[in-house]
Amino acid sequence: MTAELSFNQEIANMMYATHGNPISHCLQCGTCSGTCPAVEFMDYTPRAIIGMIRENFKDEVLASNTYWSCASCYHCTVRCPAGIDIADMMYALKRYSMWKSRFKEGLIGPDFSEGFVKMIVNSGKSFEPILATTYLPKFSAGDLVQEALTATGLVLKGKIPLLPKRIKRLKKFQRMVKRIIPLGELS
Amino acid sequence: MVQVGSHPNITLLTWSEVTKVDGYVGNFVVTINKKARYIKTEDCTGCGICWEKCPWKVVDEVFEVGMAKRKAVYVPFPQSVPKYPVIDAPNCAYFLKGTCKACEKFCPTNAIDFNQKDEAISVQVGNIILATGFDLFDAKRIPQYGYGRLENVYTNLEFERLCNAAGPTGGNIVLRDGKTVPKTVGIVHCVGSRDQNYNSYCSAICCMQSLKFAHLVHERTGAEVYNFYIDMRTPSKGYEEFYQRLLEEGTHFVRGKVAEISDFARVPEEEGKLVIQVEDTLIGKQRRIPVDMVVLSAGLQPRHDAKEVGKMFGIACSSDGWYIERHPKLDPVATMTEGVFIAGAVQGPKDIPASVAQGAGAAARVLGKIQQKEIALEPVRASINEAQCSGRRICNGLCPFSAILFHEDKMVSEINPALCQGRGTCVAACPAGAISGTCFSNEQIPFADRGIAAAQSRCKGGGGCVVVIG
Amino acid sequence: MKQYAYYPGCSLESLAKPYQLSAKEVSLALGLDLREIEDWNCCGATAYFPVDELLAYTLVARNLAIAEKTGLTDFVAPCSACFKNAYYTNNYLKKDPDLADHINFALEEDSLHVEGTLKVRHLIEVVLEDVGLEAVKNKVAHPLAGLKVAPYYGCQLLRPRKDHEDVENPQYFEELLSAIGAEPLEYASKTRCCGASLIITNRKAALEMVHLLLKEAIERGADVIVTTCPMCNVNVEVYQSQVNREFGTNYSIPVMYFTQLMGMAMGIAPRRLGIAREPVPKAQAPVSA
Amino acid sequence: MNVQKRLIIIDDDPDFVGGIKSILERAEYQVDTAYNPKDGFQALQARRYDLLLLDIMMGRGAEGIALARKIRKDPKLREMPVLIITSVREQIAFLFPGQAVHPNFVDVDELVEKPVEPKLLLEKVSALIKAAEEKHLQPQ
Repeated sequence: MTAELSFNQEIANMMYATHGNPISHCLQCGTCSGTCPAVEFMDYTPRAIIGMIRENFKDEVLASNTYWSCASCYHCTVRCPAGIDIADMMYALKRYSMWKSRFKEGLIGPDFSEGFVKMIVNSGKSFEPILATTYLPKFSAGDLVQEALTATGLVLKGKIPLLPKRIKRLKKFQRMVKRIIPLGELS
Repeated sequence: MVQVGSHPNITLLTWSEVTKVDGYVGNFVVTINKKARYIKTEDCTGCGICWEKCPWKVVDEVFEVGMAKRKAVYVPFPQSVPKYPVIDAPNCAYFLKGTCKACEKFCPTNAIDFNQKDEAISVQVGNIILATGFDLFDAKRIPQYGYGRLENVYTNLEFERLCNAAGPTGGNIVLRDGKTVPKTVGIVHCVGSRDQNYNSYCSAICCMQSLKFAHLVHERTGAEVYNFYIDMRTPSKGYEEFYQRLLEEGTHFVRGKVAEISDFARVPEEEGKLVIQVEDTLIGKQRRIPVDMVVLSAGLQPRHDAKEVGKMFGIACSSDGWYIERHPKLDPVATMTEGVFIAGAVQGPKDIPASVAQGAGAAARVLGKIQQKEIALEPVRASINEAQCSGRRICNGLCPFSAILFHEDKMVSEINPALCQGRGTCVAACPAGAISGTCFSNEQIPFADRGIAAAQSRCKGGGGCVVVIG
Repeated sequence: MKQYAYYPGCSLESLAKPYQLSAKEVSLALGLDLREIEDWNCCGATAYFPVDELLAYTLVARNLAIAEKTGLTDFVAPCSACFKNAYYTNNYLKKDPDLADHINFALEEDSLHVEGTLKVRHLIEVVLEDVGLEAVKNKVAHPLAGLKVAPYYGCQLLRPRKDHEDVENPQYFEELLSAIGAEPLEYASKTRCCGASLIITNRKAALEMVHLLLKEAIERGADVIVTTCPMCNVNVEVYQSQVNREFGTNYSIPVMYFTQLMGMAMGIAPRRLGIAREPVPKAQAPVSA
Repeated sequence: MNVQKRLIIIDDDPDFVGGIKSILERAEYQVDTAYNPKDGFQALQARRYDLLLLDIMMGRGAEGIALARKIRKDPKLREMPVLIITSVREQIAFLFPGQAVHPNFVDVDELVEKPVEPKLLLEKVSALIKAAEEKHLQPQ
């Protein structure tokens, strides 16, 4: 019986704290996908993803770029007639795929999230310019030039300071993080 | 309706409101406020000269949904029964400024009476049927559909007037400018229905209504019609066949709940159009469909005052606000209050045939009761032992059917068995233990428990059983 | 002067410096005392939740705890993403004692404790609710008459709250703009996402989203797009040239923070509002402050 | 004859749960399962278990730790031995690369990392149950 735990239930278990298992209430009406501003860049629409989760198409869901293309704008969430927090479900899928290292090849999203978290754990603050340049290798040549031009322009305009900031009580902050994620020796 | 108006055994009170209901089945006393009509109905012939001559025009927000005007003296719609008009005092020149009286001057039978006052009457009746209908969902509550903001977005009621030969456009389906015939029309189903953000139930009539609209648009304008639906629900006789006909007529059926309607064009084809953004769930793609006109099939909802009215008649509303029937399957016409029946959309969303059927059912139930001359009540009733009653009146306010009355002289409460429905709240609440329920006395309950246990031990869980105790 | 625990967020220290400057100037002029909380950290934005939501809440909770320590009652964020994270974490902490307990265990490392008692608010809400439109009107020295403004709410200022007034067609930004004499335009895209969180991870999608926002604002005749969030502002402003390259357009429209526009109307010198540091010049703005 | 020992696994990974459940059942243990911390805690309150096998990364994040802390504070559950079986290091390895799961994040009895050898698993389980029983007997 245990091995038959459906993908639907697995995702519900990721969302148990805030939402229980709302995916089951989906009417497949497509309000989410009709609303989504990023839908044309997704392999499957959000509605289709919900349908696929319910019908246990785990491999196909995980291999799609849909959940990593979600912009977290929550427009689907507020409109959903079945009360499903679809944006939150996308986060659950992202976590699932990160923890299991199962996501579509060539996506920037997982690396970006990794880098973002690492940066915060290391400094307590986020700093966009560093992030952007970190992912430059993943951009195509054209994008790269454009991004570099924009960044240089911003530095020249005085918008970006050249050095990132750090919080003062960084050591304590990091020990705080380690109480949540039990990795690394406690210093 | 005309027959009803002229039947000798039917007294029709329009422009009237029930303010109080006392008594019980066979013996209700209903107090009614007959609002001043300013027309002597005994003299009025309904000739219509008054509203022809009245110089004051008022936007008709009710029957014409704001799309046309009526006079300050008017009948709500041409076929209304009875035929007498009413003067709309807040909009009448005489009541506002003290002059005019055009209607009075022209009335051939001197039926106008500006001095009429509201009149409270009370009637004694044996049974009551409530058929107060529904309210339309306010489409403005869904701002992303643009109703009230985007000109050519219509509600179903507005479109209904647009199609009507006696309506503001004489039955021509045109845009708000009054002349342009739309080339494409989008009809949006489930507006405010099947949606936890608004009403979570299905409004039952919108699918067929939307199909009818699509058919009328085809027939009168030849326009392309897009119907946007979640599920197509055509469960009654002949309805599926109508759906088939629409499919043959070439209506586009897009399966998907409309996300938003916008007047902003992204591409040249969208210029000057309303753009319906939706996922076509059968294709799995977001589509933007430019149309000239949008019709929103707004759902049904309980009357805004259903709760207060229900309270007056001793009946309860479900969580959605519809009146609760005695039993959803076995007794969908009666209510928990003996002698009060419901018919039509007060009970829940339903279409015309179903409302007519229920109305006939309710009438038959009342006739049956009249015929019987006496009524059989459910045996489960509460009664008060006068000797034990301490007269503290704790039970008095608890009864939802107002079945408990108090004798000031004897300082004891008494239960009217005709009103009591055996709910037992009072039995549990009485600190003196003076109230007992028939069949539920302390002595009887252990036996009943044993009976249930025995029944359970034999039960194979097949369902469909009814266990009757007592 | 009412004091507020002010949480600027990372962007206001780098890309959105003009927001920081103008927010401080305008608040001061309106009688709002924004006290920046000490040693705050990043709130996790949108990129943290995919890794560990619990950790994301902890990050936000640290800021809330620092703010609670000041004894002030209101936590104010000018960034919509920070606001949304703080608002929800605060609610979760109140609703879920186990979560609060676990997070407080972690916060002990920094001698902090969080209760979830603060009122979390966005800066524009504070301006509207605590100052009020009348008081704003009274402060206006140079009404921005004739300035056509596209009011851009963005996403996380409004959503996913459902209990809030009108999430689909809010009007308060328009009312604020009218109060400073500007002319708010009907802007259908006003609550559409700008795609800021995708600009690095899914550039094409984000540029398309920016493209549509710009297209509507310009076609409706806007002189300027006004924002309430550093992410939106930077995204819509900075990527205009890339949108032009991608879509063959020729868009050039200034993008300003609502605080900058208010500051101009109130007669504060542009330099002090961080104006003229933007990549897209404000030359079109017909204001002679 | 020994009374059969009853264990509970709280882990969100159905494949892993399925695997160790069958190993444990073959070793004559009675095994219950829960796939999220909430259901898990409810199960723990509903009946007595001789051992808990607990995962770390569940739901919103490292919720196993929150649960372990909650159990250690509960006077009724405090005595129950807990075996943490986790792949947290792999799941978010990038955060502190190369570093171990730090052992004293919460007072638990034992921690092993996935994938776990069946033999080792059974050894740890029986040792923990035995130790708990001895500890329980000592004060009397």
